[in-house]
Parts: sequence; C-alpha cells; structure tokens
Amino acid sequence: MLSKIVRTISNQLILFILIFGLYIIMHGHVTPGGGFQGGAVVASGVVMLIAAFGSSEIKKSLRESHLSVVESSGALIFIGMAFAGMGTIFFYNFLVGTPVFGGIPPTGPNPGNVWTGGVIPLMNFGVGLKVMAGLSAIVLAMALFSSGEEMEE
Amino acid sequence: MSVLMYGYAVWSPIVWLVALLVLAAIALYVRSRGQKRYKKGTAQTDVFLSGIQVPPAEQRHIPAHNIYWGFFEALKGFYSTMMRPHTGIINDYMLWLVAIIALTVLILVLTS
Amino acid sequence: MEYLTVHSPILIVAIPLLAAFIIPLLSRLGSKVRDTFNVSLLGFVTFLVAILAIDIYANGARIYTLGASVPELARPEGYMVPVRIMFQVDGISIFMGLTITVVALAALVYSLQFVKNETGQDRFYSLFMLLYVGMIGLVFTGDMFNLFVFLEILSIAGAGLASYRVNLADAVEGGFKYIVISAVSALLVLFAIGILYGQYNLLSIAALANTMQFNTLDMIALAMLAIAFVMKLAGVPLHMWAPDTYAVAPAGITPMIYMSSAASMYALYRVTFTLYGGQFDTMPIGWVVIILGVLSMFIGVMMAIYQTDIKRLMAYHAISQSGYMLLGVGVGLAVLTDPVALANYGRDAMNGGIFHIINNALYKGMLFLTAEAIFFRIGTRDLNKMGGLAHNMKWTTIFFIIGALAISGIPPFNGFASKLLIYESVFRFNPLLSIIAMFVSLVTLASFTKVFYSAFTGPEMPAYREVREVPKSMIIGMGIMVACIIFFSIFPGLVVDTIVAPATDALIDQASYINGVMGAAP
Amino acid sequence: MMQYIPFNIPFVAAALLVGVALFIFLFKRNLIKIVMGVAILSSGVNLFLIALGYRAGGVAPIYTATPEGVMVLPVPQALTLTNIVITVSVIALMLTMVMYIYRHMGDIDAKKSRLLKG
Repeated sequence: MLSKIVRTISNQLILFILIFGLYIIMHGHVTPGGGFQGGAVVASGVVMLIAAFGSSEIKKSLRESHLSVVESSGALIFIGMAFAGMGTIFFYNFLVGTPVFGGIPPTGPNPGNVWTGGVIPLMNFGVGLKVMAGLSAIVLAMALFSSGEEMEE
Repeated sequence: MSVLMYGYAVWSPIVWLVALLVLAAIALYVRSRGQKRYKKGTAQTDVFLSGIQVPPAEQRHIPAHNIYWGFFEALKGFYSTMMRPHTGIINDYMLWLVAIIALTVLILVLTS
Repeated sequence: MEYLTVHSPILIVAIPLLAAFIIPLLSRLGSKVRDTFNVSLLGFVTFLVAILAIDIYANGARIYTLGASVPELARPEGYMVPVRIMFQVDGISIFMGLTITVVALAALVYSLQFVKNETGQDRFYSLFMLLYVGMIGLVFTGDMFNLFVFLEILSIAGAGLASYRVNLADAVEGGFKYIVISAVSALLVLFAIGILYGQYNLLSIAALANTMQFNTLDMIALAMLAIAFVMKLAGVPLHMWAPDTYAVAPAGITPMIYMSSAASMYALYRVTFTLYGGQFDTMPIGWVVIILGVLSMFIGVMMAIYQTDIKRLMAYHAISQSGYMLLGVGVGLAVLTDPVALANYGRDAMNGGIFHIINNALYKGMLFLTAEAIFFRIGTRDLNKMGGLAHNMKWTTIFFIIGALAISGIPPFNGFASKLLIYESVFRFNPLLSIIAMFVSLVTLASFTKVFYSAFTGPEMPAYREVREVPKSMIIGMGIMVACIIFFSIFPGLVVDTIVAPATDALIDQASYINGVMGAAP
Repeated sequence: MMQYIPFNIPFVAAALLVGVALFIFLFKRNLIKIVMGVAILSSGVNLFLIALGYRAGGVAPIYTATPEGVMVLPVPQALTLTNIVITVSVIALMLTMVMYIYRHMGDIDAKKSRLLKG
C-alpha cells in the first residue's frame, strides 16, 4: 500500500480512466480503438489501483467469480451477435438499415457518426467487457500470486 | 466391402479370422488330448523353483528396467548418443527448430 | 435439416465456442447439469459432422463464407479475389474432422469421472471445448490467417490443459515447454504468411495457390511453414517436447493434444499439396518429409523401448507412428508431378498414410487412456513399480491388449491394414524405406510386450491388492474407441473407399480446390 | 516491392528483432528471458506485417473523409491487432507457468528447473 496522496489521487483518477476506456470501446467503429484497446485501458486502471492499494485490498472488491461471469457474458454477447445473423449467415450484419446502429456513414470531412456500423459497436462492447474482466483478472491473479496468496477462496 | 484391394495388396480380415478360428480349433483339439491330472487347490498349483524358498510376489516380478537388458547393453553406444540431444532444456529444442529450418531452406534453394 | 446441412460448417465450430463461454455460467447450477450439457452438446456436434460428411461425400467440397448473403459467395460482385473469412471443407478436411470428433467425444466421456475430484472443472471443460474449436477450425479454414489464429487457439487451450494439475511440478514444466514451442512455431507461421502476403496481397489458400510463382521468397516461406508444422506434430528431430507434454497432461487431454498434432499434420499436407503443389518439382520437399518421417519412425521407437515411464513410452510411440503418416504421404508428395508413378504407387502410399492417421488416432488415443487409467488407480507412471494389474483391472487389460496389437500392426487389426498399404507401395518407391518401416513395427511390438509384461502380468502385488477397476465413464470412453477399432479392423475396404480415398483425391486434386473459390472467374 | 527489402529500414528492424529473439531462444536459459524472447519475436513479426502494408504517402484506410490518393493496406493492420491480442494471452499464460515453476522448483533456470528429460 502506497502513501495517502497516491491513494487519494488514484481514487479520483480511476473514474476518468474508466470513462476514457468506455469511450474508446464505444467509438471503436468510427475512430482508432475498439474493444480490446478500451478494455486494456480499463485494466490499466485496475493495475493502478493494485499498485496504490495493494492486491489483497483490491481482492476484497474485485471477486474472481464476478470477473469470470463478466468475462463469459462479454464473450457470449460477441458470439450471440454472430449467431443472431444466422437467419442469413453466420456473422451477417443484420442491423444495417434498421433504426438501431443502422445509419449510413457520411462521406467527406465529418466528426463521425456513432449511430452506424450495425452489429460492430455491440461486438466491440462484448469484446470490451471480456478484455477488461479478463486482463483485470490476470493482473490481479499475478499480483496475488507474487505476494504468496491465492485468488480463489 | 471388407476386402482391401489397392495396388498389389489384397487384405481380407474375414478370411484371416476364419483361418485363425480353424487353427484355434486344431490347437484346442490338441490341447484336449493332454493329461487331465491337474487339480486346483493342491501343491500342484504352487510355484516351484528347484526347491529353493519362493520369494514374495514383489521380488518375483521382473521390473521393467530389466526387460531387454541384453538389447540395451549391446546398443549402449547408440543409446548414449541418443540421450545426449534429449536434454529436456527448452533452448535445445529451439536450436533444432532453427537448424532444420535453415537446412530446409538450403535444400529447397539448392535443388531448384 | 436442410438448414443444418447448409450451415453445418460454421455450426460445428461456433457451437462449441459458444459452449466454452456458457460452461462457466452453467456450472453454477451444479456439476451434473454441466456434464449432461457437455456430452449432449458434443453429441449434437458429432451429428452435425456426420451430416456434413454425408453431404460432402455426395456433392463434393463445400464453401462457407462468413458475413456474405449466401454461403457460396466467396467472391462478391466485382472482386477478382475472395475478401471474406471463409471455410472451405473438402475430403481431407472432413476426414480430419471426423477423426477429431470421435476422439474428442471419447475423451470427454472419459474425463467426466477422471476430473471429478479436481478443482477448476468448469475451466477444464471450457478449455476442452476451445481445444476442440481450435482443431476443427484449423482443418476447416480456407485462408492462411485463420490457420494461424486457430493454431494459436489450440496451442493456448492445449497448454492450459496440459498443466491443468498445477500442483504437480512436472505438469507445469510440460505445459510451459508446449506453449513455448507452440508460440514460436505459430509466430514463424505468421512470418511466412507475411512473406506470402507481401508478394501476392492475398490470404485465401485457393487464391494464393492460383498465383504461386515459387521464387526464392516462396521457398523460404515454404520451409518456415513446413518445419513449424513439423515442430507442432513432433517429427524427429523436433520431437523432444512431445514426451514431456504428453506424459504430464491429464487423461482425456493427451489424446486431444495428440489430435492437435494430427491437425498440424493436416496443415502441413494442406500447405505442401494445395498451396504449393502442382506448379513445381515436389521431389525435394517430398524427400524432406520422407526423411523426417523415417527419422521419426526409427528414433521414436528406439527411444520408446528404452523408457520406463509408461506415458513417455507411449508418447515416443506416438512420434514413431507419426513417422508412418509422414512417410506414406511424403512418397505421394515426392511423385506428385509424375502421373505414372502417382497412379502406380503414390496414391496407394497416400491412402496408407492418411488411413494411418485415423487408425492411429483411435488406438494411440485408447492406449493413452489405458495408461492414465493405471495412473488413476495406482498413482504412478513408473513401470518399475507396476505389476500384476491384470488381476484387478480386467477391462483395462483387454483394451490395452487390443490397442497394443493394433499399434504393432498385427493382423487382423486396423493398424495392419494401413501399414500393409504403406509397406507395399513404399517398397516400389524405395525398398530400404519399406524395410525400415517393417523393422520399426517389430520393435513396437517388442516394447508393448515390455509394457504388458511389466504392468499387467505377474503375481498379484500386495501393494495393489486393493486396486479396483476404473469407474464406468472411463470404461465407456475407452469402449467407444475400441468399438471404432474393431469396426475399422473388420471393414478396412469400406473405410478406405468411403472416407480415405476422397481425402487422398482432395489432396492431389489442387485444381478443384482452387476452382471451388476462383471457379466462376472469367 | 520486395526487392527493396535490404534498403528498407523497417524490414531491417524487423529482421533484427527476430534475430534478437532467436538469439535469446538459443543462448538464454532464464525462463523469464525466454518469455521476453517470445514477446520480441512477436514484435518483430508485427513490425514486418505493418511495414508490408505501408504505402509511401498513403493515408489511413478509413472510408469516410478520405482524401484522394493511395491508402495503406488495412489487412496487415488487422493481422497485427489479432496477433497482439493473441500474444498478450500467450505471454500471460507463460508468465503464470513460470511463476508456478518457480514456486515448485525454486529456480527459473531452464537447466536447473527441469524434471523431464530423456
């Protein structure tokens, strides 16, 4: 556990890291970035918390079983989106042209329209959930392991 | 359906099995002509080792490292050569990988 | 039914992938629900593989393009080359798919009781499904990059499973060796893919094969691809990781890791025959494969007879048997450009080599399972400490005898049928190779006699008087394999005609593979 | 394009990275260093792929708001991203195994921490 200054600042900073990570996830289809990158940003926030508070403190609030559920549901969202196109074909982008994420990308210089891309933003969201839970679990497990504790109760 | 006919080979497991059954019948017939004085539960079923005290079960069984002892003794040079590359060190595995790739590139480039 | 037939190539891959992520959620409902789910799901996938196989043997190779409007649309309007991720399933792919699925089903049933008392079972089954996805995806995929991705999936899942029993020091070591060699060989595959992409700007196997020029860079790429796959399939002298990993992996996983080696062998054949074949003299690369095969056969078996650890011994036999497959198909590869020799003996040699893949998957997988059944009951893999187990483990002994006779090529078992094809066709290519193959078969029998004698025969040991037969699900798992072995033994002609000959034709006939994708090109 | 490889700095850098990785695999016995070697090999391959897709003066391959002219190839970038993700998981798995090996054997030298050989 580091000093009080570090702990207070990281407590404030984690909010911004979370928002930035979620921003990268949700804008993955119009700007550089996406599910993996945003999830990695969120996981880096977890790394900061582990450095500031120590792994055994973080273990109390981030439980392995919860992370496992989030990770599995992220993967299920991704594959579920692929299966949802099974009416036509696997991975078919069935949302194109519908009111949900179905907009047509504008051409020419523009700030980008988030309401486009069909299933891709939803898949990005699933991947983001999986990566943030998975990477957080990995770094937490390694931090606990090196301090001689086990992750599972 | 059961016969395998490719190239020169003709292989029919059914014919082989029939032949096996015939041979087994002959063997069983020969066996049935033998002595019938064997009785269970008497001294006839005990182990006999030229009158020496029979050792207990775990000493009577020949363990695996003694089987084919002469074979390994005769091929001692071969096996010590074989054991040298099998070090169990991951770096040596990688060395073989790199060396064989280089050799294959050489073979392919030189022969074309 | 029609719908299932059309979509079966992707469903076979996607359903186990979905299951891999449902299992952690489902195991909260209890282990019985999860086990029933796993077995019924893999049973359904087996059914899908069967209907896909029937369709392919009736109507020829199939293409499934992800994200297109119809599955057959490999090249959208106005494109000269395929642009989408694509599965291309032909005779050899579905042959490997059938082999992998049968082994996976038996291994899963076997594992149910085996891991019953271990922790982390939901992860075990998740990784099991991922390993299955990796293998099936590897044999179904139609483009080079997904070959790499599926290779990595099966490597990661396989390494995780190999070191599943992390409380044992050697298990972690075996898993670490497996992941290092897998990661390095997979990255070399990616490097070779990069070289090919840099020249042709293509990733699809069919489109690449269509434009292949075979210049020096292509040769380098071929060497990297081929040798990386040889590393994954454990051909001598790149075999040294295999005994380490096979010996420590839990039961049920050893046959699966062995099958992932067979899937790598498929990738080797796919690259040498389909990607490169036809346009150049295949004699040098054919001889490379033959020499690797002969070395694998000979050194594998000579090392096997020397071992005293039962699973290491069987792992060296797995290497040695891989040599037969490399030898058979290597002869076919060497004479690929010579139609007379190919018709005379090349095709028969390839039939033998490919038939040996499925035979060996069955009996080698079964022997691994019997070895682990012994470990399950007496807690050691050391042959020196075994003895007299036949008194108490009757089913295991019977299964072991069948497997040992089959692997040694004793008639009437299926091992003899495929070895006979290899002997008599390789003899006309080069008699010396055939003689070595027969000698290896002899030593195989000798070493399995050693295992049988030291583990099963002899007086009943006092230490093992309390040993009982293994639980029912493990016997059923081995029984599935034995049933297949006996079926294959009695009907070798049927098997070769229905599933092996189409696989050989699919490998030789590069043009139809290319036309499947590029067909309508003007 | 390929004939320019010897004079192309990114390709030289990629070859150097691969060479460094191979050097580590062959001569460094420390298991952590072997893991680092895998990471370096992966970086080398990534750099190679990215450099393949580069077109002199090209722009980012985003369809909206694209100016006239050539684009860099998007496919190698997709390959690289996939490879990065895979490498992360491979390295996490490897490091976990190295930690277990250290816990069991008390050493991370490839020669001193082995049980399986022969």
